[in-house]
Amino acid sequence: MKIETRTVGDVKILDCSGRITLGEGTMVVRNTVRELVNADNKKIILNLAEVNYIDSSGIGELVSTYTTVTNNGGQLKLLGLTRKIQELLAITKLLTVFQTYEEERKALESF
Amino acid sequence: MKIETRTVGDVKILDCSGRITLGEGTMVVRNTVRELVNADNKKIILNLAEVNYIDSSGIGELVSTYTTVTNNGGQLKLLGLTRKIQELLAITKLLTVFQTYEEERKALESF
Amino acid sequence: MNNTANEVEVSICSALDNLELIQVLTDSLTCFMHFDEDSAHWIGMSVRESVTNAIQHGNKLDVHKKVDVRFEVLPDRISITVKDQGAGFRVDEIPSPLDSANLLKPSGRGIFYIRTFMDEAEFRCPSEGGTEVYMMKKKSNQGE
Amino acid sequence: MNNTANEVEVSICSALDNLELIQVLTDSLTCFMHFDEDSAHWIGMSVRESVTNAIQHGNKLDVHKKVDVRFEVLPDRISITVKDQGAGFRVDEIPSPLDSANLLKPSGRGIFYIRTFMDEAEFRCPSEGGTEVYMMKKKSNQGE
Ligand SMILES: Nc1ncnc2c1ncn2[C@@H]1O[C@H](COP(=O)(O)OP(=O)(O)O)[C@@H](O)[C@H]1O
Ligand SMILES: Nc1ncnc2c1ncn2[C@@H]1O[C@H](COP(=O)(O)OP(=O)(O)O)[C@@H](O)[C@H]1O
Repeated sequence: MKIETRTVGDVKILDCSGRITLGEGTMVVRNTVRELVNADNKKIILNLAEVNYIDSSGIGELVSTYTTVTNNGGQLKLLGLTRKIQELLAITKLLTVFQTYEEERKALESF
Repeated sequence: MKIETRTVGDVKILDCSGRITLGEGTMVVRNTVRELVNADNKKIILNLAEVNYIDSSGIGELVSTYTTVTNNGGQLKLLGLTRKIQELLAITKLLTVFQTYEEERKALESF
Repeated sequence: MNNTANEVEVSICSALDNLELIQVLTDSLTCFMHFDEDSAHWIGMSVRESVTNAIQHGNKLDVHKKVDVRFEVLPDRISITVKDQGAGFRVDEIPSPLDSANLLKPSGRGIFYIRTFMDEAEFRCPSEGGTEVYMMKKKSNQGE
Repeated sequence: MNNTANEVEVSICSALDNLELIQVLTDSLTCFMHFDEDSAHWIGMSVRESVTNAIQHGNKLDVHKKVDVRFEVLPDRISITVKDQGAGFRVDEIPSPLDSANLLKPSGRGIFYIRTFMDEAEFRCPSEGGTEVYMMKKKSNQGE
């Protein structure tokens, strides 16, 4: 699991790739987001287009991330959901919780 | 396992690719060579460069092929041995039996 | 049991690293069986979820406790049984992750996913102790 | 047996198609164990040779007879046992493929290859019948 962070204006885009599964994968997401929130970033986009595997802990980690960012008065957007992540979110009624985008431009404009 | 047969002058070059293992793989070699020998071809090159897996039955099939061709008054040459095939032939003292070549040109000139 | 079935039994110690071993074995079985890519993915994930539960909740990461995974490979289906040496649990007491009170909880979705993606899923507490999860997935007829 | 070893037991019926199942399982184990590519290849081939023998010479392609393959995954080595339900044989009576009289025979090299590529190889006829082949390969220290 790897995350590269980009800055576009006052938005942080986290390009995630690999697996978000229990252990290493979920930890990388948690630590990266926590750091950004601690530095008082309010606008965060998680780009999941290159995440080829996620388990229930990974989905849980997306939820935790959402809570962390929101509790700090920020906004979290999900970008580039794969078909499988989309399905996992849909069947656990989480698509209604997250704001999701297919295009980076649209995600950026949404803040 | 796949074999494509090319003709260069009076020489038949058999470009083998895939696996030569018990069953399908060895059968393809056997049938292809038998057909050529029945049509009285005397000069045959087996190009093994793209053979990524061979088992003891595959090595045995190379020996049978050698016998079939030789008994018909023909000559069989091996081309492009992978490191693994080379090792399998070496430890069963078969490198002394076969004439082997790294370059197609040299194999062709050897007849 | 079918006389011409192939069986694979795996016994691992309860370390999360071994999830990768289970994953590669499951993937090689579904590949050998020519499951379509989606089904293979969901089977792999369901097995991973149940083995994760067995290691974490069942055996509580005690490396001296074993998780036993048994795959039965049949022409038209795969069935998988995951057993641990934990205290067992009652699946009907597990809260639904779809309840609005649970929607934003960071955990509690594994069993729900298993039930969604497998054709059959049963959670048993055998008399000898531990938890036994049984899962089954049929091959679809597409492209067969 | 080591208490923290991982074990994989596979039981297949005696059809040559199942060689692919054994091959993918072996490959996924050696990959999980991070064997170097050459060692992984030779382990896979040795297992394939012994399972081929078990199916062909042992069980004589009778699909109702089983071949049992047991992998023991240890931190520094893998050991594999292959059992069939055949008549057994005496390995010391098997002719050497290196004898000049046998050099051009189309078969008879499998056991020789197994012995060459594995660190240990034993061929036993247990009292309950059949043949049991035990093989072991250590991980080299390179790149560890
Ligand atoms: N093998 C098991 N042994 C004991 N308890 C289990 C086992 N599997 C699941 N559970 C219980 O069921 C709950 C729900 O499991 P699950 O849906 O997989 O979500 P999560 O693992 O994220 O909590 C667990 O929190 C645990 O209390
Ligand atoms: N599992 C087995 N059961 C009975 N006989 C066996 C078994 N394995 C090997 N053999 C005997 O040993 C001989 C040599 O085996 P091997 O070296 O693998 O070469 P091949 O299989 O090509 O004959 C076989 O031909 C067979 O007679």
